[in-house]
Amino acid sequence: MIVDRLIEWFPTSAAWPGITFIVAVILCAVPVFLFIAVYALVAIYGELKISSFIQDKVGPMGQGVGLHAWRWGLLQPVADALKLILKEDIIPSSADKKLFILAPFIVFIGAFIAFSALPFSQTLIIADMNIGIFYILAVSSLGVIGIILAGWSSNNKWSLYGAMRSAAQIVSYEIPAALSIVAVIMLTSTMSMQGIIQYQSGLIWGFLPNWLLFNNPFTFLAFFIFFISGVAECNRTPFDIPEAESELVAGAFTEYSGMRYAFFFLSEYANMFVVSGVAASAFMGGWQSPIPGMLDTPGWGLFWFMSKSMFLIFMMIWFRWTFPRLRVDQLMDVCWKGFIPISLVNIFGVGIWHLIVG
Amino acid sequence: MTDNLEQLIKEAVEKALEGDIDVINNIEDRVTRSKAKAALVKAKREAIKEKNEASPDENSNDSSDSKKDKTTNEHIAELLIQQFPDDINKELSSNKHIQIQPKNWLVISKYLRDDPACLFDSLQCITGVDLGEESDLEVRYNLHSMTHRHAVEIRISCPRKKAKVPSVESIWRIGDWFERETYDMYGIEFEGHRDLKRILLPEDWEGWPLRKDYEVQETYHGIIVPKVKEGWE
Amino acid sequence: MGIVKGDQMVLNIGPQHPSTHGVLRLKVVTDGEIVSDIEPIIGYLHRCFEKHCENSTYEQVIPFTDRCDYIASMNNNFGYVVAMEKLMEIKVPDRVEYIRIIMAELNRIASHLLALGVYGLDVGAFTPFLYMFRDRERILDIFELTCGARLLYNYMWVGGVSHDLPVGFVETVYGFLDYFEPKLKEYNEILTYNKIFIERTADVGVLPPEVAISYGVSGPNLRGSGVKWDLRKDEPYSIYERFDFDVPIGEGTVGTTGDCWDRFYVRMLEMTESAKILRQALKDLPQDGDVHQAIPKKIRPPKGSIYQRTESPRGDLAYYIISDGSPQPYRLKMRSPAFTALSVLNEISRGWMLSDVIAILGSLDIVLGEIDR
Amino acid sequence: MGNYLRNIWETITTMLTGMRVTFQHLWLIRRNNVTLQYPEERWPRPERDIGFDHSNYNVIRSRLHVDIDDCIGCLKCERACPVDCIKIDTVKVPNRGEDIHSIGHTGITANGTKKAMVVSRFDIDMSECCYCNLCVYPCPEECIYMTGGPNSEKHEIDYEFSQYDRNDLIFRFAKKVSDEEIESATSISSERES
Repeated sequence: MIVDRLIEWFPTSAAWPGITFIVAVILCAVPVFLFIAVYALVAIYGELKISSFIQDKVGPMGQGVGLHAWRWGLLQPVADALKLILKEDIIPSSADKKLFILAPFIVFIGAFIAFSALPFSQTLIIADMNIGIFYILAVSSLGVIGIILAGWSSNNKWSLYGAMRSAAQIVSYEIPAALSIVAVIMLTSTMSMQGIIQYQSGLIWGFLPNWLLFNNPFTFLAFFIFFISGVAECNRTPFDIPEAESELVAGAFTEYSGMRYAFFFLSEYANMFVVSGVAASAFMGGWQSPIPGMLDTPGWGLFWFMSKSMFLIFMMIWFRWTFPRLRVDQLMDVCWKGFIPISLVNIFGVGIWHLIVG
Repeated sequence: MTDNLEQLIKEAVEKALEGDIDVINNIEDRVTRSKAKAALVKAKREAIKEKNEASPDENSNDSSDSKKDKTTNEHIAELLIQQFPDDINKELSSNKHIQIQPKNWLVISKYLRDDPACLFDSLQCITGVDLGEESDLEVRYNLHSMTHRHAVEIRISCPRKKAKVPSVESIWRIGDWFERETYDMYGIEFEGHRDLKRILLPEDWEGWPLRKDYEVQETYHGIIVPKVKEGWE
Repeated sequence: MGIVKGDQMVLNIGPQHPSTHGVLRLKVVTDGEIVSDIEPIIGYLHRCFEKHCENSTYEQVIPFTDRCDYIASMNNNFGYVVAMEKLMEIKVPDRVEYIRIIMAELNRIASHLLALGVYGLDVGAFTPFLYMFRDRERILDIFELTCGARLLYNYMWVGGVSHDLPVGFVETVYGFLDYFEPKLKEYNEILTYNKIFIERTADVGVLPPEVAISYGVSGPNLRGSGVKWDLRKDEPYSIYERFDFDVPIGEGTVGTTGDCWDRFYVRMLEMTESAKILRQALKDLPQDGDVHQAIPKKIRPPKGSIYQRTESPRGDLAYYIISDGSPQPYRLKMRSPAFTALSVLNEISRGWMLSDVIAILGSLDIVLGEIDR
Repeated sequence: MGNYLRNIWETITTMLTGMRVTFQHLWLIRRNNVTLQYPEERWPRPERDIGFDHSNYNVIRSRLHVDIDDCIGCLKCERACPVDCIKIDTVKVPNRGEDIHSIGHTGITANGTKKAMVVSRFDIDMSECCYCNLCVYPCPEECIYMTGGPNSEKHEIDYEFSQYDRNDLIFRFAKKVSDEEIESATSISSERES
């Protein structure tokens, strides 16, 4: 939406035909980057506080003299970001320099360009493509290449282990995620994100909002499969084997420090938001307000979308501080023997249910 | 040498307890005589304490325990003497331990583990001892049986220069690490051990630390080995 | 999972590693994820404890025994002191015996709490570690109340204890026990019966009983394999025969007997047993009796040797003391239970994956201070 | 197939119980918060009955302190220390129990024993000390104790004595008097006598 409107405002001048298009893209990319940066700070603060509350601690608090961490530790994430930026950026001597430098950017790009299809509200969407959800799934698998590059180029056995594990994990968890999205598309018969959300308006059985979560028991199952394989894609517990603290120290990111590590950190949180955003809009009605009549202006739409995504991110943080970690082969069993068969049956089930209930 | 000294004192004290005191008086060496006297006083005090302490269970448990121990050690010693008459030297073994020649210790230990009467299936501890400046080294094995729940201590002494004792690693798996530690500290060669090398100290450390005549080496890979804490007078 | 021969890679789970419970280096020969051989290399924390003891008097040895197994230092003192009193035939007043039992059992709970918490950390669950440390702090406060120190106490001396109990000690310990018992149910809910935890630990690193006995393994690791052997019951020292408590052994409720889950669960049950002993000891703790009365002014034990075993939270902790009548020990050997537990690591973790090796190492609950002495 | 479904069901139920426990902690954070905001809230001194009886005093193993006026230089604490971190030098006093004002030496200790030695140097290296409290026990004058020891009214608990330089951790308790002065003080009085 924004890209088309921007192109209308800047007519393509004859001299440089593509210049307006590039200007328009830059004008969209910068706000998305700012949004990711601000959202990451909020998410890091949320993680610090929620994990501390779960563990009977109070987390970062900020009394005392000086910039400390202000009140309730609000400045703690800013302090972390500054620390990472100012820290010395070491490149191991035996590392493969070019790949080592390239890896964090590929991982970040994987998460960053997926934002362009996320429906923030009725009007606020960067590019409302008619293959929106397909595009997001395709692009988010780009991150794996970055992690493998990072693991291989830092020339250290531990990162190699981490890279191989994450390659196996993310690639195999793409399949159940895609299959559960297939179940959604079968119902909404459109792949554009706005179309999927429009399908979910209105009420079902009188009081329940017509989210895909409720209107079909099989899509209810598809939501959980999609969400949990999304957690696996962001390498979060209980699937955080690539950077398992107690075994591989920090997995593929062991050799990184300073700004590069900040990029990995940022892309992990960006990935989390992409997964929650897609899950919220595909299954929980995106910017639809739960009460169909009221509060569905674009402004409120943004509020609903953000609150649903933030709730799912809260769930991810909650998972992280409760569950132990799966072993690599158990992780593969869960995916290949658990999620994929169920999501296949699911697709079949959605069709039958739709046929009968209509 | 110190062992039979201790033997001498023990007999003297027992005789003195029965009444004829001059056995202690005619020990020539002044030091041993004073030690014998001290042991006598202790034994007397012990006897008095036993008498006036009415509570039977403490004491009987203690004495029966040592009685039981005595019988276990004695009992096992007799068993072993029937099987291997020339290897056990009876006179040195006391109620607390059995003294064995190192020659075919491997066969004896296999017997100790497999014989239904002993069934010592767990080797509790191997302790290396340096008996004195010039006297020989000694290896003490504490064995324990999980089924019979009884324990025995076996001592093997070997000359200081070429200290060789057959390794029991093939019989009790833990012998592997215990023997490596005893080798590390005392330099006792255990023949037949899989890979006898130091376990606690770095491989190329010279000297055997727990021997009484051990001098710390000056430097290790160029790093000065600090002997006494200087530097902050 | 048989042993797969491919091109092997030697991986150093090096002296600096988040889950080696101290300074231990594991030379692991792996093929991909599957481990075919492990050689533990120890000695990084060797402080020549035995040579040190030969140059210090019998009283001065006690602070060193603290520092061997720094997580259960009360039980280390207890082992040394029981051996010395048997060597010198000192009869200790009842009040001191009860104080020692209370301190040893409190220290056993604290040591097990650390072992289980860190084991949760090795398997990936971060929160139970912090819950268990929060409860362990309460025990450390009790120790600070009595002997002023929180980790290395030097509390039990030969013939008595260094400080008498403070006023209001019994109520504090009762308060702790009432606070602690419901917490065990919480640990079980969050970790023991968690399906992922069971998946990670059941049938992993199975230690058959005869291998355990041949490797001299003892304590919760041996009981996890189903062998009912507890020194407090089978060879009672001090006044353990006055308390009735049972000895939990692994029955393979989840996987086969002797796997990591059994060793974990045996420690969990042992904490309830220690709480039971504590309640009985607190009930009939004699009020009168001076704790310094039986402490000899000058410790000069008679010539002779003693091998005395006690039950430390990690297994059979034994002291072999040879004295030649002088105030300094002629030879003092400490048989450390974690030393034998580590030696069995190679046998039981062949063919398992890399993350299992970390889980098995955690379930053996080793402390490097005690292994390297 | 049954086993497969039971596995799934078990996973779900145990996951939910685990999450219930963590949510309870999240919800009741105000009640069971254990954090101590260190610089503002100090470690509470364990409430303990400071009896007058020597063995029942308040025991906090923090920093060693020596009342040098009561010290008679018997070197018992130096011998009792397992890590030899106490160094004492003494000089013989010509006549016992006499004050020598030039070097601030008091002849009689608090317990009334006459001093035969001037303690010219009494250093404890707190970076070496292993806080085992073995030196406090044999002292006849009870002049060496850990702050928080028997005379704890004089000292607040002091567990923040870290320094930037390791040599500052060597606490010198002897009077700040140079050796020559001590020599001259102890020798003059002996000449006067002879």
